Parts: sequence; C-alpha cells; structure tokens
Amino acid sequence: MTRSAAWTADRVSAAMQGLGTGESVAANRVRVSVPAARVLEALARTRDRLRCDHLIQIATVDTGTTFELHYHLTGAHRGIVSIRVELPRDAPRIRSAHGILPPAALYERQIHDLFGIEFEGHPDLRRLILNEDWPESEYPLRKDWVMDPGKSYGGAAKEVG
Amino acid sequence: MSLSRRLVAWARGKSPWIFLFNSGACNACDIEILAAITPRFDVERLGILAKGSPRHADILIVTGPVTRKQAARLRRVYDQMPEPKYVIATGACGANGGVFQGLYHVLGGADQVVPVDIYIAGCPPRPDEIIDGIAKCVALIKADARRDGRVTRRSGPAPPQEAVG
Amino acid sequence: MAEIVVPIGPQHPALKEPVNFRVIADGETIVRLELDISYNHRGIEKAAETRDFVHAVPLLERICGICSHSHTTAFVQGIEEAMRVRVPPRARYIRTAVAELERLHSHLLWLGVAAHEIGFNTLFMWTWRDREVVQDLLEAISGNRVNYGVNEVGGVRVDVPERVVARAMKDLSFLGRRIERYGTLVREEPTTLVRFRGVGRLTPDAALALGTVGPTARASGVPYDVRKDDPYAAYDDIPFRVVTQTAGDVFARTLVRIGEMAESVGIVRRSLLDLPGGPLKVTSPRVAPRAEILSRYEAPRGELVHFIRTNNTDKVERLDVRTPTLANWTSVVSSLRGHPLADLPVVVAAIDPCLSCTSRIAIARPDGTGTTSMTWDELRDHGKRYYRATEGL
Amino acid sequence: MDPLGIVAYGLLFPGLVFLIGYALFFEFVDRKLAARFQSRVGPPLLQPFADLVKLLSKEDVDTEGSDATAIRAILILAFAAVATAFLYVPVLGPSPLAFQGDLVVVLYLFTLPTILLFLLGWLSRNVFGTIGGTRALTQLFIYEVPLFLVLLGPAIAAQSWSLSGIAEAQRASGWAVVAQPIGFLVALIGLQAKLERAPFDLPEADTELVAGPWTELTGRKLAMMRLTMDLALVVGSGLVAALFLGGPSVPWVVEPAWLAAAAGFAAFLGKTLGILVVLATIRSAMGRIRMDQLDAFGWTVLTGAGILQIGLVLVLGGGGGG
Repeated sequence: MTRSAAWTADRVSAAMQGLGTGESVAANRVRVSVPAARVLEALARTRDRLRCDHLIQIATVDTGTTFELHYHLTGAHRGIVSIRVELPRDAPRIRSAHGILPPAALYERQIHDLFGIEFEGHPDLRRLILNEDWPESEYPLRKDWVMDPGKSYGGAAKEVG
Repeated sequence: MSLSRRLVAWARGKSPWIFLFNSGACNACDIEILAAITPRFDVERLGILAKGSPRHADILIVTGPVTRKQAARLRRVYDQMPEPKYVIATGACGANGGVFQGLYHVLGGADQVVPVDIYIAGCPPRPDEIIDGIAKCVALIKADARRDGRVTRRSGPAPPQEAVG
Repeated sequence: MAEIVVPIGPQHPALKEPVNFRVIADGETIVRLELDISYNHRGIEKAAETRDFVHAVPLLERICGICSHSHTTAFVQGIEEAMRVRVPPRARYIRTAVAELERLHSHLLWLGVAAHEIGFNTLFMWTWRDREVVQDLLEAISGNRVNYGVNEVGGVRVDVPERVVARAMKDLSFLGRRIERYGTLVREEPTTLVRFRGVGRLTPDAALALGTVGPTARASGVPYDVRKDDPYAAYDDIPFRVVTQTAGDVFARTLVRIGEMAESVGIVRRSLLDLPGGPLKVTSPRVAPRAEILSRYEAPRGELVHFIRTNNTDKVERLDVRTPTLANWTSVVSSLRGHPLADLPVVVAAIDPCLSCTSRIAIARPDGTGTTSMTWDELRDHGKRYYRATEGL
Repeated sequence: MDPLGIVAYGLLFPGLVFLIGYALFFEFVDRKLAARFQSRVGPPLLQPFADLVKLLSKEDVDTEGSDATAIRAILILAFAAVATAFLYVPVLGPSPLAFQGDLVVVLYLFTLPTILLFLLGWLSRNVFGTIGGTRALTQLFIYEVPLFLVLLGPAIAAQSWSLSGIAEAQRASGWAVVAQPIGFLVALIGLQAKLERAPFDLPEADTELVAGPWTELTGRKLAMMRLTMDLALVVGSGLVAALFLGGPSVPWVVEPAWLAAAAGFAAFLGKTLGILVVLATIRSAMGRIRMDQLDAFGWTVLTGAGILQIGLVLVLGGGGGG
C-alpha cells in the first residue's frame, strides 16, 4: 500500500530542536518523546512549524510504572506526528493543551475521568463519563484498578418494581 | 365476562403504543425497532405507534444493558408511565447485559431496575422478531385485561399463544 | 425575557440515543448549551484488555450498531500491522465492499432521521424503505443485517459468490437511481431548504480548529478523508472522489452525504466486479509482538482511530478508541449558539452523532468565564463575529 | 322545528353522535392517506376507535403541583366549544338553529380551543408544555388574521352573516370558490395552521418539544384532547365546505324534500372528505417550518393574499349574490 508524503524523522527532529528527536515508527508516522513540562511548547511547534492543524487523538497508556500520553497530530501534508510524554504514576499532572488545540479540552476531560490525570488550566474538569454517584478517586481504566465487589459504584439500587 | 371488560381487552390489544428507551445500548436494537416502524415492516397496521412521551405509552421497550448512569433515568421513565404498563427488554443486553456483562459501568439486564414482562432474544433481534415480541406482549395485555388484574407471569419461553386477535 | 433551561434528553424523541443537553434559552434562541453524553459508556476498553484477539472482535463489533464493521476493521487492521501479516487481496476487496455498504446504509439512515427531525416523515419512510435493500445485500453477503461478523485477524470469514455479485449489481443500480432522486428532492423541496440552509454554519478554519471530521468537516471544505490520506484495505486500487462542499451548513452536509452515497455505490460495484481470486484469510500467529499502532479508518461519520499497544501476548495491552462523533461535538456547541431552539435537533442530527461510539465525551461549558482560556474565547468570539457579519443575526 | 326535534338534531343525527363517529372516520382517512403516501399500509378502519377506548381505560395521572381540576375543565370546555360550533354548520340543508350572525359564533367557538391549549400548556408545569403553549398562541396570532379575513369573503358576497344563509345563497350564485379562488387557498392553509398540522405543527413538534402542551396528558385527558382535535378537523372542513363549496347543496334542483336532504348530506360528505384529502396531502408533503419562518410567511404571504381577496370581493361584489 502506498503511503502518503515521505515524512522523514529528521525533518521532525529539526523542528523539535532541543526538545526531543524524531523516530520513525510507521511509514507516515514519526514519534517524538518530550519532557512533560514542555509539552505545550512541543505542541505549538508541531502546529506552527510542521503545519499540523488536526489533533487526531490523545492516547493514554498505563504502563504499570508510568502514564504515557500520546498526542497524535496531522495536517494537509497527511503525515502524522506523535508527541509522547511520560507522567509519574503517583501525582500525574500536566498543562492542559486546550489553548493550542481546542478539541483537546474534550479528550482531556475524558482522560481525567478514567485515568485521574490532572490537567492544569482546564476550564471545566467536572465528572462526566461515569455516573454521578461513582466514588471519587476511583479510576477504572488504571491497570491496578479492580472492581471491588464490596463497594457500591452507584447507579440505581436493586429496587425492582 | 362483562361486555365492557371484553371491549377494553379488545381496545388495549388493538392499540399498544410503545415508548423506546435506550439504556446504554449500542443502538443496533434501536435501529431495528425503528426499521419495524418503516414501510417494509410497518407496525402501524397493527395499531402500534411510537410515542414521544412516557405518559402516552403502554409498552416501554428498553434496549441495551442498563449502564449506571442511565439506571435512575430508566426507573424515572418507568414510574411516569400510567398503568397498565408493560416492559419489553430487547436483545441479549436486555436479558442479562449480553456481551457487556460484568463491565464496570454496566448493571446488567433491564430487570435490574424495572420489572420486565417480555424478553426478545437476538443481538440485535430482527424487526420481525421484535414485532413477534410485541405481539406476545399484546397477548399478555389482553389476558390481563380479561382477568382485570395481572395474569401470573411464568419465567420461561412464551407459550404458543392462540392466534393473536 | 428570563432565561429558561430546557432539558433535552437523555430520553427525547429527537434523539435516537441518550445524550443530555441543558439548553439555556432566551425565549426561542439558544444562549448556551451544556452537553453531557456517556449515558451508554459501558467500559469496553477495560474489557478489551482481558480478551484475546479472537474474542475481542465480537465485543468491539458491538461498540456501535450502525458502524460495527468500522470498529472491527480498524482493530483487525491494527493487529495485522503489529503482527506484520499480509492480508490476501480478496479479503481486502470484501472488506472494502462491506465498508462502503455500511456507509450507504448509515447515510440513508441519517437522511431519514434528519428529515424526521424537521417533521418531514415521508422522506424518513422512503429513505428507510430503500435502506432495506442495502440491508438485504449485507445479509446476502454476511448472513446478518447488523453486526455482520465479517472480520477476523488475518482476513475475512465470508465469501461473496458469483450469484450474490450479480444480485448486487441489480440492487446497486436501483440504489443509484434512488440516491439521485433524493439529491434532486433535497435541492427542490421548499421546507427542507428553508430548514437546512444556513443553519449551523461552520467556516473552514472553525471546522479545522474545532477538530471536526468526516462529512461535517468536508461540508466546510476541509478535504480530510482517511481513505485518501492513509489508504487501507483496497482503497488504493479503487478510484473514487472525495466529496466536499463549501457552505458548511446543514444543507452542505446533506449534499456531501448524498454525494458520498453515490461514490459508495461506485466503489461497491467496482470492488465486487474486480474481486480477485485467492484465499479469504491467512493463518496469523496467536501472539502479537511488542508494538504501538495508530490504526485510522474512515467511518460513515468521520475519522475513527484505534490506538493499539501490544506487548508480546495474545491480548492488547491498551486499546484507546477515539470515535468520529467525539470530535464533532465541539462544533455543535459553538455553531448552535444564537440559533432558535427548533434548530437544535437539526444541527445535532447534522453531525450524525453516534452516541454508542462516543461513550465518553463531554464539553466544557464554553461560557468563557475567567482569563485562563483566552484562546478558546478568541476562537468563539471569532465564530460569533463571523456569524454576525455574514448572517446579520 | 319542535324542541324534541332540535334535541334529536343536536344530540343524535348531525349532532354529537354523528360528529364523533365522523371525526373518528376522519382520523382514520387522514392516517391511512398519510401512510399510503409513505408507501405504508396504514392503520385498520377501527383504529381510532380502539385508541379512544384504550385511552379511556388507562390510569389518569395528575402531575404533582399541576391544577388537575383546571386542566379537566379546560379540556371539557374545548370539546364543548368545537361540538357546539358544529351545530351551526349546515349538514342536511340549512341548519335549524341558524340565525343571522351564527358565522361569528362559529368562528369564535372555533378559536377557543387554541387559547385553551395555551392555558393547558401553561398549567401542565412542564417546560415543554409552556413552550408549546406559547408557540400555539404566537401561531394563533399569525394565521388568525388572514383566515378570518378570507372567511368573511363569501359572507360579504352573499350579504348574509348566517353560515346556512351563505350556503343557500351559493345555490343561486354559484360556488364562492369560483369567484374567490385565492380565498379558498388561504382558507385551506389557515385551517391547516389552526389545526396545528404539519407543516404548522410547531406547538406539538414531537422532535423538539416531546408533545408540547400534551406532554403531561394521560388516559381520559389525552382521549378528550385527541377527540377535540378530530372534531375540530371535521368542523373546519365543514366550515370551509359551507363557505366556499356551497355546503350541502347539489347544483341541480331535486324535487322531493327528503331526497334533497339526502343529496345535500351526500354533497356535505363528499366535499368535506375532498378537503380532508387536500389537508392530508399537505401534511405528508412537507416538513415543519420554524417559528420565525412561519411569522414571515404568515404576515407577508397569507395576510397579503387575504387583503387582496377581500379587496376584490368589495370591488367586484364577489360574484353578485344577495
């Protein structure tokens, strides 16, 4: 299958000077590992220098020891840039990217609900995915989370009419 | 049996209005129920109308496993319906949560929250199977109306009822 | 007039699925919109991590009843890419044919629901009557009207014999004529025009900035289409045109979807006529090596993304699904402001929300309080200025 | 007519019993036509009757905090208003209760249900009901002016204020629809708007407002409301038939009195069903328009045509008459 524009790793590395080096992981995808503190700068460069205007997805992975956030972006050139960020498991905090990419507000809110990652500066991090009376600080998509039968997770009690 | 009770039984059997409630389904059942309303299956010839408000409906058709967030709302909609009201749980999800059984945000079948009268098997059941389910529910309605109370429910496959009047 | 809060949903006749709107309306015009979905969040991603590849396919097929083939194809292609498995050409062509048939029935379904939203029930009945033809075709190929069970890792499980291809040709020409008929009907029928044109308008840069995908974006002139950008299955070998419009309103989205239906008929015809011989599937290893795949797919509603992480076992380490409707909700909130209440169902229906896919999205309340999110404000004010300038609202 | 005859006229034949039966038959024809347009089979003949009986046997839920007695009073009042209006509509021939000015009474009784619908929506303490009610009222102001303007055309032409009188006058001077075609069209559109049928079903827009003012009605209340709307359909068609199509009169003279009445009755049935077919076609052919579009359409097109028609009638004397 022919892939779209030749999207070389070194073009991305040039744009990401001093943040991280581009590493080609697929025919049209280059991944850059970036320190968590400078993620906004990396995203801004991707959007401006590499002309990526469409945020495909913010993928989240719980590797057991750390959380990984993958910001996938693409643009008219049809190449994909993935910004990879690692967060410590105990207090995962990162700057919210909704200023640079408005749809990010959306994805971040979902990640906060299911993984418990804090997004500083997010306009409205209210609970939304899980039901209203789901216990606080229970993040179901974490690897170490198991459903504790003793605990009540909300939803209507068993009063059958 | 007095004439008026027979007339009411006939009327209730002839005009079962349904109310569709999606309690967290993958919307395959919802689309098949809607397909039952459209020209090829056309349930209006049986007097079945899909109504917008629970107040106007006789049969509540619940699709999907009851997710935690939707459970309270399913209960409220059920309480809003006027008597005599009936519940049809559609598909495998309606029975016990189907393929989503045991997931953290899923309570299980519709019977976790509301009393269910008829279960329709299938994932999703075809429109003609849904119409068959409604027909069996109509038979139940007529039996209840004739007894002027609720006929005892048997949990098991629906008995081969006589020709649905 | 005092602002009144109109709760629409989670159970409402306009919505085929549970989404909850808290509409703050001043009289008939919408002032602010709070959106709250995930009523059918079931926790599928958690379950996917406990199922091996064979058992994961039926589960993922039931994320959404309308675009079930999309989810299984995206997932299966991701796993095949991780295992570096070459799928035989016959399987790729059959996958493309079923994918386009799914787009056909999904768009016909949408056209009916959109007509129903404005009370035009006759068109709803007609489109759904013709949709049964597509359902029969899918049933002839896969044995099921919905959840076709076509895909598995390494190929497909169903074959398309000669007689089914012959029958398909007859049905496709009938569908082509009907789609053309709907194209002219939508352009001429006065009430549809009045209710669709100029409603929920999205400028090209607003569409891009708000991250819209699929027909919603293409109606604003953003030509992103994963079938062309990142071709998969047999989209390389089959010529087709990416349909775009420029107006960006509900009417433009209708025209894009009708155009796409015509294209889909052509793709299905081409893929069934040129069906290559050879095996249907290739035996694939049980275990996928350590890999990280971003599998993209053009679902009927837009770009669907499966981010798959495998770790040398027969199960996925992590499956992160981002569905097209998830991306389109942002545009609904910003394009509905200032519109009459009557337009809410139409604009919502215009992005053809598939809530079963989007079991997770929620929009921050865009009331622009506080200074932290200045850029968000600028974007929204730009939207409003643009609206007032062109619409003279 | 002797008092017993009038009571029989009012309650039995062209009165209440016939009216309810004919209204149910109208609903059947309406739904069957709509279904056939949509290539569907549609409901059986007795479906409206079954719906009515079923609703009467359902539990009557009163929403907490809403004034149940007031709602019941409103519904009975609306039903009574429409039923009384039918007494003045000529069915067999001139109505025995006719008097100079009964046209105004009929028009007033015919407008009452819409205002009561607004009150119903307001009292039902449901946000959809409130919005539905206000929409019903705004819609009333929009189509009321052109509709009444146009309905007065034949009255002016026939120099009479009695509905039966106007129908009789057209026996001589020919049907008013010939002289006032615009008036007939505007009357049909106005009637469609008054009965809140698509494309003007904004108050009860099921995809936006669930069921508008009707959302909270259950059981007997809903049965009464549906029956009232069916009655309004019959009375409306009877009104337009009497004013524009000469009412229960057959163009050629029929000798024996009872045969003339029978021919008149047959003419009445034919004309009202004809109007119903037109209304049902409009219903199936179009989607619902928005309130601001209805506003623009109502004030410009409808009212303009109404004024034009009345001007023509005044200037040309509207087909002689009198």
